[in-house]
Amino acid sequence: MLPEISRSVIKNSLLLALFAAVTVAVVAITQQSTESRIATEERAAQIRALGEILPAHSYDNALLDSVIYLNESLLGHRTDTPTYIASVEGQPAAVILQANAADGYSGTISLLIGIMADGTLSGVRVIHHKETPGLGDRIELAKSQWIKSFDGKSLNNPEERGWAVKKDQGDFDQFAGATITPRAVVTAVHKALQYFDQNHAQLFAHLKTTEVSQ
Amino acid sequence: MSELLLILVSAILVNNFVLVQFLGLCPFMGVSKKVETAIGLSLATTFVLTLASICSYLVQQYILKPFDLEFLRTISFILVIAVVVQFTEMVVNKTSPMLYRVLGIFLPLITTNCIVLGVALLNANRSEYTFIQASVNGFAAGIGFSLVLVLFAAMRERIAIADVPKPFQGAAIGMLTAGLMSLAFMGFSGLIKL
Amino acid sequence: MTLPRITSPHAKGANRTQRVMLLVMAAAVPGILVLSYFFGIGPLLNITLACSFALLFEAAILALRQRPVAFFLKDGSVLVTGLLLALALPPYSPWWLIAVASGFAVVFGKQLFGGLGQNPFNPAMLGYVVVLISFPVEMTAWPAAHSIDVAAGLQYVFFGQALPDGWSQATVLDSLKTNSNLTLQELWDSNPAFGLFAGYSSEWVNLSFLLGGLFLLRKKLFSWHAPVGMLAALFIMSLVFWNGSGSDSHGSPLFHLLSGATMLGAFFIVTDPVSSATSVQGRLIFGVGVGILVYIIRAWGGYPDGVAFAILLMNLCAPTIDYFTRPRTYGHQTAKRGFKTGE
Amino acid sequence: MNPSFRDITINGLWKNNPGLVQLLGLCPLLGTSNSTVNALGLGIATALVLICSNAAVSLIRNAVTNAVRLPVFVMIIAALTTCIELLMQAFTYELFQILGIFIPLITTNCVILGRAEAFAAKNSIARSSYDGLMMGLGFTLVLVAIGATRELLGTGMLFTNMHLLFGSIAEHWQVVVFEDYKGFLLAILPPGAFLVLGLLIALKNWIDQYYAEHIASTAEVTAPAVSRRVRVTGVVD
Amino acid sequence: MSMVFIAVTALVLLSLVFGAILGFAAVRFRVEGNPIAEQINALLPQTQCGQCGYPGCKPYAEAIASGEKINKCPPGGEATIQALAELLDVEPEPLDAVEGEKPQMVAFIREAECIGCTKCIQACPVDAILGAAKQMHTVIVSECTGCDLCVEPCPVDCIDMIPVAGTLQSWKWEHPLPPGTLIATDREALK
Amino acid sequence: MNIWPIHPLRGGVHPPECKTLSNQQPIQTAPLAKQLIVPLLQHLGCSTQALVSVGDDVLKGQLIADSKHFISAAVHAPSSGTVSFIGPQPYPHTSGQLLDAIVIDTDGLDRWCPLEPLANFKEATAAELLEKIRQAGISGLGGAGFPTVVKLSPKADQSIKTLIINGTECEPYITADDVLMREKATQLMLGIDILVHILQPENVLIAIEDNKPEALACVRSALQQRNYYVVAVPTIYPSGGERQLIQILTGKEVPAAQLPAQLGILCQNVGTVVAVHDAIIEGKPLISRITTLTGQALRTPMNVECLVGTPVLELLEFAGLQQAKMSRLIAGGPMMGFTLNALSAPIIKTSNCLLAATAEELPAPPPAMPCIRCGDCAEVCPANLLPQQLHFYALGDDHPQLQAHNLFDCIECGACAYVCPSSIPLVQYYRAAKADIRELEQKQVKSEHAKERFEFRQERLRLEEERKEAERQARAERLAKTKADQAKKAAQAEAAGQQASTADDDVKRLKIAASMAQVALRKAEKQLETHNTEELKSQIEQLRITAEQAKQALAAINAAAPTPAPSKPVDDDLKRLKIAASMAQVTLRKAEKQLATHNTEELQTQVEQLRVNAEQAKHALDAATAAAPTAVEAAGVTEKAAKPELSAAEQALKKAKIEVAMKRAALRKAERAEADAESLAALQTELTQAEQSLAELN
Ligand SMILES: Cc1cc2nc3c(=O)[nH]c(=O)nc-3n(C[C@H](O)[C@H](O)[C@H](O)COP(=O)(O)O)c2cc1C
Ligand SMILES: Cc1cc2nc3c(=O)[nH]c(=O)nc-3n(C[C@H](O)[C@H](O)[C@H](O)COP(=O)(O)O)c2cc1C
Ligand SMILES: Cc1cc2nc3c(=O)[nH]c(=O)nc-3n(C[C@H](O)[C@H](O)[C@H](O)COP(=O)(O)O)c2cc1C
Ligand SMILES: Cc1cc2nc3c(=O)[nH]c(=O)nc-3n(C[C@H](O)[C@H](O)[C@H](O)CO)c2cc1C
Ligand code: SF4
Ligand code: SF4
Ligand code: SF4
Ligand code: SF4
Ligand code: FES
Repeated sequence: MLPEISRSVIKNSLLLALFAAVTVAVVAITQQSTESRIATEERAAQIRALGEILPAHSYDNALLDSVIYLNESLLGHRTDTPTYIASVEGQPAAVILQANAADGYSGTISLLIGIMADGTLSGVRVIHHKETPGLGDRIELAKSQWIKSFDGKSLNNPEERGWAVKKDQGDFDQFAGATITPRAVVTAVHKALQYFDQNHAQLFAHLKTTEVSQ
Repeated sequence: MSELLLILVSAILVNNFVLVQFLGLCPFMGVSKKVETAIGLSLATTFVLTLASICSYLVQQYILKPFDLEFLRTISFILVIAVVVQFTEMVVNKTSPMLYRVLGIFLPLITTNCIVLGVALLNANRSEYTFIQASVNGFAAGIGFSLVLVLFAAMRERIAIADVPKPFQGAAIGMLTAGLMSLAFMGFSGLIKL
Repeated sequence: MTLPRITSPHAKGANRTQRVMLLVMAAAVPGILVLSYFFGIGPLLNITLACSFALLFEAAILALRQRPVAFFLKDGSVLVTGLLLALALPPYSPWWLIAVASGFAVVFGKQLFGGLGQNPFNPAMLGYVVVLISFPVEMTAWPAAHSIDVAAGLQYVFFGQALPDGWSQATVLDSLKTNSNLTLQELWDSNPAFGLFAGYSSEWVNLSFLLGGLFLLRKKLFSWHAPVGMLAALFIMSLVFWNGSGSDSHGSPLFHLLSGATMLGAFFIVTDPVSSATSVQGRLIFGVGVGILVYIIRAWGGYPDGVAFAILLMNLCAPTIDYFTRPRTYGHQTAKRGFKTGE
Repeated sequence: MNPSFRDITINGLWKNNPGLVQLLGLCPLLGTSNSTVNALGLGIATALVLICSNAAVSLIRNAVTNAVRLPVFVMIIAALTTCIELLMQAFTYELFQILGIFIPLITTNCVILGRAEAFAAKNSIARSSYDGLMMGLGFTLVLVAIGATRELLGTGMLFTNMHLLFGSIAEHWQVVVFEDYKGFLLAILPPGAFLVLGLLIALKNWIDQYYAEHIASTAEVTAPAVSRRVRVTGVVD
Repeated sequence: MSMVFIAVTALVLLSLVFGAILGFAAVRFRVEGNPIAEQINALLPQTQCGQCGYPGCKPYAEAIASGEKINKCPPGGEATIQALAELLDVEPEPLDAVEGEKPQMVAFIREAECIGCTKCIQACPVDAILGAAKQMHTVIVSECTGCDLCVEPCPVDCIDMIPVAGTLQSWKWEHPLPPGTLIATDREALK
Repeated sequence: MNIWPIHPLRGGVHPPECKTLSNQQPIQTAPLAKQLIVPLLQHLGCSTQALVSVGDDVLKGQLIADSKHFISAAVHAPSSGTVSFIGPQPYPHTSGQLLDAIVIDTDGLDRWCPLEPLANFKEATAAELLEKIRQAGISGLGGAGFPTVVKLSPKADQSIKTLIINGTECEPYITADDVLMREKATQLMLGIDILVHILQPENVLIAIEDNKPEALACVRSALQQRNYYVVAVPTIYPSGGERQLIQILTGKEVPAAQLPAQLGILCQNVGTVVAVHDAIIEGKPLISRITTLTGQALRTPMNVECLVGTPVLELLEFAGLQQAKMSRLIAGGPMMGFTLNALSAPIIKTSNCLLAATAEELPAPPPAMPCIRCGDCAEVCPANLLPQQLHFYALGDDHPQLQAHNLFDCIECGACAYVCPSSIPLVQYYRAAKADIRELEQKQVKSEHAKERFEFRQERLRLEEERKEAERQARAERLAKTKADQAKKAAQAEAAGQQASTADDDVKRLKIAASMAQVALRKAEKQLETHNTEELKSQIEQLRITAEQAKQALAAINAAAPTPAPSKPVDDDLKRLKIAASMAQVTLRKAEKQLATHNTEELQTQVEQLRVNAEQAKHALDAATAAAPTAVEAAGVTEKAAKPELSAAEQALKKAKIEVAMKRAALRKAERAEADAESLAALQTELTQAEQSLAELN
């Protein structure tokens, strides 16, 4: 009995190992040969995403490398969250913040907010949400143009009072049948602007340090 | 503790792996004609799921991550799963021929039950999961799978003796029923706000 | 002479399925009247449209299935389905919405499973849920009580013209769900529509359905187990999780009993014999399950009211419940329970 | 014993279609069929893996022992899947992002292992690859049919975002079928996937049934089959 | 290249371990025989008539266990197919037989014509025929399975297969029509 | 008067009673029918055999059919006359099938056979009384018609503590027991006294529904000093069902698949008790009963005392049948009765009612609608079943589920179908499903049996083949030997003799081998008991197999040896001719058949030839028969005489064979189940014994 076991053990393990070696080698080689292209694709995709809210011509630095990590309760952060700093010829040009609105209808709404150095919004996009399809999901650009209504707005345009949905006597439209979601988004963007207003010096200070280090 | 509870509720009800995340559907449709067999498969799957979650977590943490081999995730996880399943199969075959008769053809299918690999991969994607959390997630996925499978099987037994129109008999009405189950499970959406 | 061969019993009681269905519809009359008092002809419009569409779909499918059409239409069950669906939809629902809802109810909810008596899910609730998740905009447009402009309503129903401002209003359950900063007192003060405990119109509508339900109970159309189970469970859940009247309140027990579709659900829908559990004990469990799920969905879930989902979810459990609630047969020490069929 | 190529074709595309008849590979079938482009992307990826894995399994079919058969097969499949995954990542990055976990899950697509066990392990390479092709095609067709139906019902449009797969030439392939469509959300939500597949299966059954009846009524009465009686009890002298 | 090397080494080690485990299990937990065939055999009617194309029920059972269709046993009929489908968890199929399902039969030897050749005795798989050479033979009715294997070998064609007669005790109520299926008179009555 | 506490019945319904139709007038006597049809089976149990033959004259009360079987009831002539026919006759059964009966043409004289009344039954022993009840052919008059003596015979481990006299008569329409209690209360009391004397119960309960005040009053007044309880039970159907009545009266439930005797309870119908009285006190067998004739298709509904065997039509006409109005004829009540479609069927011992209903009274059932699971049926089911589930599973032929839902506890009372709003013929579903399940079970048993026989045969054939092979070799050797010996021994007769003895030797040798193997096996087994090792086990296995083989070889050789047939003075020539003739006939027929398909010249001539051959053979045969008619006759007679003997021997042989096979199977099973050595040994010895007896028979 025993010799049979050991024969079986040896035979099977060798067989399995042989196939493992071959298959893994194939995969590893494929990985090696696609690695660099994947990396470029990944970056390109990220740049495309950022480019939607911050046109590529409005900065000249390597945006993806110019990143700092924030953990700000005002922005609804719970972990270190990347913030991209854009510059033109070393001068502050814009920041791209990520903000989380925890008071969506059915969960947190994550936003990417682009703010020019002068405090105007270059664009806002939703990157993740769980709102009701057909109601709250019109904050997506794919479903409605509503999210573009932030373009060009700033902390004082409209007034403090206007940073709310129309139902709350603000300037921003709500959707038919859904107020919670736009209310949450508007508030989150407003808070982001406030944060930028208070902290832009620190944000761009980072630019200086990287410059210096370079 | 509450973290684990959330994982449980999420995996079983809100984001049920079968009805909402579309994992493990083949056995869900294939082994739900009789409750007794469904229970057998549930037990086996839950067992394999938990074990596979644990093993793949270990592989991920102690082999793939340290050596930067994360592209080998799929291949190594599936290897782990296949071995766990095959081993279970042999043991069941020897120790309980009755159970083997019930599960025989489906034990190998657990290997290709997406839910097992799916949970392992999702666990790996959630890099913040601890060992306990990963195992609980695997276990909860198994419970969620078992729950809907058993409910579905009992329901299909009832439908089997109903006067269903001819073209719909069998798989088609099963699929529609699963759709309506999934519809009912949408009632749980929003229960967990993360 | 040839005499027929017929099995015993040769005598036959007087009860008939048609009568059962007619009684259910009759019992809904007080509720319909109260709804019409608040929302004008909206509910009636809903009922007419839903019943017609339901009849139409039923007849079409029966004909396709080559079943006797008139025979089955006469049983009246499809009218009950249409009626209950209509009562669940917001008054003045667009005609196409009603068509989709009743189509789903009758075709997917009932006929594809073999027709009367064989559907595992409650058809009316199925139709309701399908349109609820497909057309949330229309489904959240509940008109405000008494402020009905009938002409505008008709235009909206049939021609899809936009609703005038102030026409629709969040229901009380909605408001409670979306409320984030007012205490209950403030919430109630802020709006006359909130009524005494559960919404001005809601309270009366629920009480009128309760009345109809008690009538059915008296007529022995169903046993008390399912409705009482559901109401008791809802009451207990809302009492246990009653977290005061702050801005994060889940609402008082009385609020839950008299708002939303509670009474309609408890007496007209949970009692649907077809899709519920079989034994008396099973029906009690079924009702309790619905009550608990209604509260969970109302308090913590994404939907303001959970009656429809709770019922579908318990429909899902009904066959399993049946396995565990077989009664003890005469002459047996214990009941045979559980999934095992063999000895 | 060897099935003809014609049989393989008919089996893969219709008679034994993995999606409609074998009911295998349901997870991607339902999970990624909410739009045509997703469906097509995953379908192609799956078909590729299927062809290669069938060929590979057929190649090594005589070299493995029973004990490690399953692990070896899945390892081959997993390796192929990973290669496809890496390639997709390199060339159709965004689609890869959308399809997410379903790409690595091709590994556990029951169709693939099912074909490996049921066909490739018993047949020649040519037949196995062809079977892979046909099964893959059948699977992709069903996937695309569901995807298109759901997209159409859910949004009133077809072929949205095809550029994710075909690059910029496909930017304008989008077709708006219903103007001013409300959008039947159920179709693109999870329940819709089950319902559409259920209806598709019923449709296939109905067609089969119709043809069976049709053929039965036209076909001539065939000669009665010869009894295949066998002598049961041995010794008769 | 080192990456490839590491990858291969890691997985090879892993598979060596797993292969060893499986190899061990393959021997340690080996099972002999095929229990499923026994269970299938228990469901077959044991008529041993060979109409399934196999020499007896047991061989057919073994064939089913290794993938043969379950619808080839005419004596078993729909009931057996149903039971097999249940056991194997497959869809039941309609009976595949030339004549379809037959009523229960029993062999009857017209004794006056029997020449006592014993050919039928040799053919009967269950020893249901009594008799010795050159003497009249009779069928033990309670043992006869109705397989009709004895009919063909009889040189003087003196064996008839007759349907088993129904008795008052074996009479049964037919199943009622399923609800909702109307018979002609019902349609009349409804008008 | 004592009050007996009662308990509620679970479920039940209360259909319109319609009893006043027939209970308004006293019991009438039905006119004597010209022909009485007396079925041989009127009870539950084994059929009887006729003791008279056609043409016999019988007297009223004369025993005309009986059975040796315990569970059976004798049949007596209901009136005097002549037996005119014995064979299939109409029978009161739904199927309308015929059943063997004795037809008596009455002579109108009603002459009794001598009776043996026993006025003072108290002096008789229980056994004597039971014997008299048995001879009187009494079977239950209240329901299933179970032979009363069986119910009354005490079982070793049970004693009857409570005797229930069932006078509930819960079915609508029926009033037979009602009027019986009113008019024969004294006889009823005496009958009860007899039962009490036999059974010595602690309590006697006479249960009567409270809708029969007159019957209650009569019974109460007939009670006198007796300490029996007369219990008025609430009117609800089916309170009269044995199990339900027991629940009402005692609060206990009869365990499923067991008899009330398990609880020390015995239940008898009032009519049965009166029949007992008549049998003991007056010596009269059970030849008549009280039957209710009712329904609106009768002009004068009534109760009649009628003779068993009276055709239904005559009774109905006595009650003024309006055939045109009758839409349904029911034997029994509207809840449990069954429809009759032949008016020529006779009244039997269990016929308590004939209900000739009009279409208005009992309208045709409306077409069934689907079940809506309303649960009304479950509410009224006295057995606490789930009728709707049973119905669904019956629809789907799901036998395991039906059994899990206790289908066989359904008493077919029909309460569920009565209340069902969808008018589903629930009871028919249950009956059909029950019959299916029983049939399948029987099939299963049969196939199990067939399998054993088949396997046994296969084994036998295999051994035979082996033996033949061995013999062939031996013969070859022997041939060589004889050739060598030929020089020395010349006589051929000697060689033949030797051969004969070798056959005998063969058997002997095998016998020895078998017993040797057996001994070795037993030894080894004993050893195994003390030293249980792997090695020994396998050794024993080996031994067992050899023993088995030896035994089987022996059995086979024995079976193969021709059974000694009684030598017959058959004209050999004749027989041969007969065979030749039939062979020729057969070849001819076959050739003709062939001709029909392939019509060629050649074949035709061939057939012609064959035909001539056959003709010739036939002629020869004819001639031979003509020449020796007496021989043939003699042969025929002897054959006839020989046959039963032969078959008896064969039967015994067959039995023995089966026994051996069964024992072998049991042993194999036990071995497989790894039973302990002891029981294995026991089985083994049993097997050997069986085999020995088989060998002896051979
Ligand atoms: C099924 C359902 C889903 C909903 N989903 C959302 C949502 O995604 N976003 C949202 O703001 N409100 C959602 N609501 C909330 C209601 O539409 C709510 O009435 C509205 O947000 C606030 O009411 P108002 O617009 O009348 O102020 C949902 C309600 C229902 C019934
Ligand atoms: C199949 C069967 C077997 C029975 N065997 C016995 C028995 O052995 N001893 C006995 O005292 N009664 C026996 N009975 C009689 C029952 O106890 C009962 O009294 C009888 O069935 C009459 O019941 P009913 O008319 O309700 O149907 C038997 C009845 C049936 C149906
Ligand atoms: C549903 C049902 C109703 C019955 N009703 C009566 C009844 O009313 N009176 C009666 O004597 N027996 C009735 N029986 C028969 C009894 O169960 C029982 O068999 C009988 O009383 C036994 O007595 P026997 O052996 O003397 O006939 C009924 C049986 C059933 C199943
Ligand atoms: C008490 C009672 C309640 C019912 N409730 C419903 C219901 O909620 N929804 C519905 O579609 N049909 C209802 N019906 C009607 C009927 O049962 C239903 O159409 C079947 O589910 C269709 O098979 C009800 C019937 C009764 C008797
Ligand atoms: S056809 Fe059926 S009964 Fe006949 S040998 Fe085959 S399996 Fe046995
Ligand atoms: S007697 Fe004839 S029909 Fe009956 S079992 Fe034997 S061979 Fe078969
Ligand atoms: S009474 Fe009839 S309809 Fe009601 S549950 Fe019973 S069987 Fe079904
Ligand atoms: S017939 Fe059977 S199921 Fe129906 S009520 Fe009577 S006992 Fe219950
Ligand atoms: S594809 Fe089969 S289980 Fe997922």
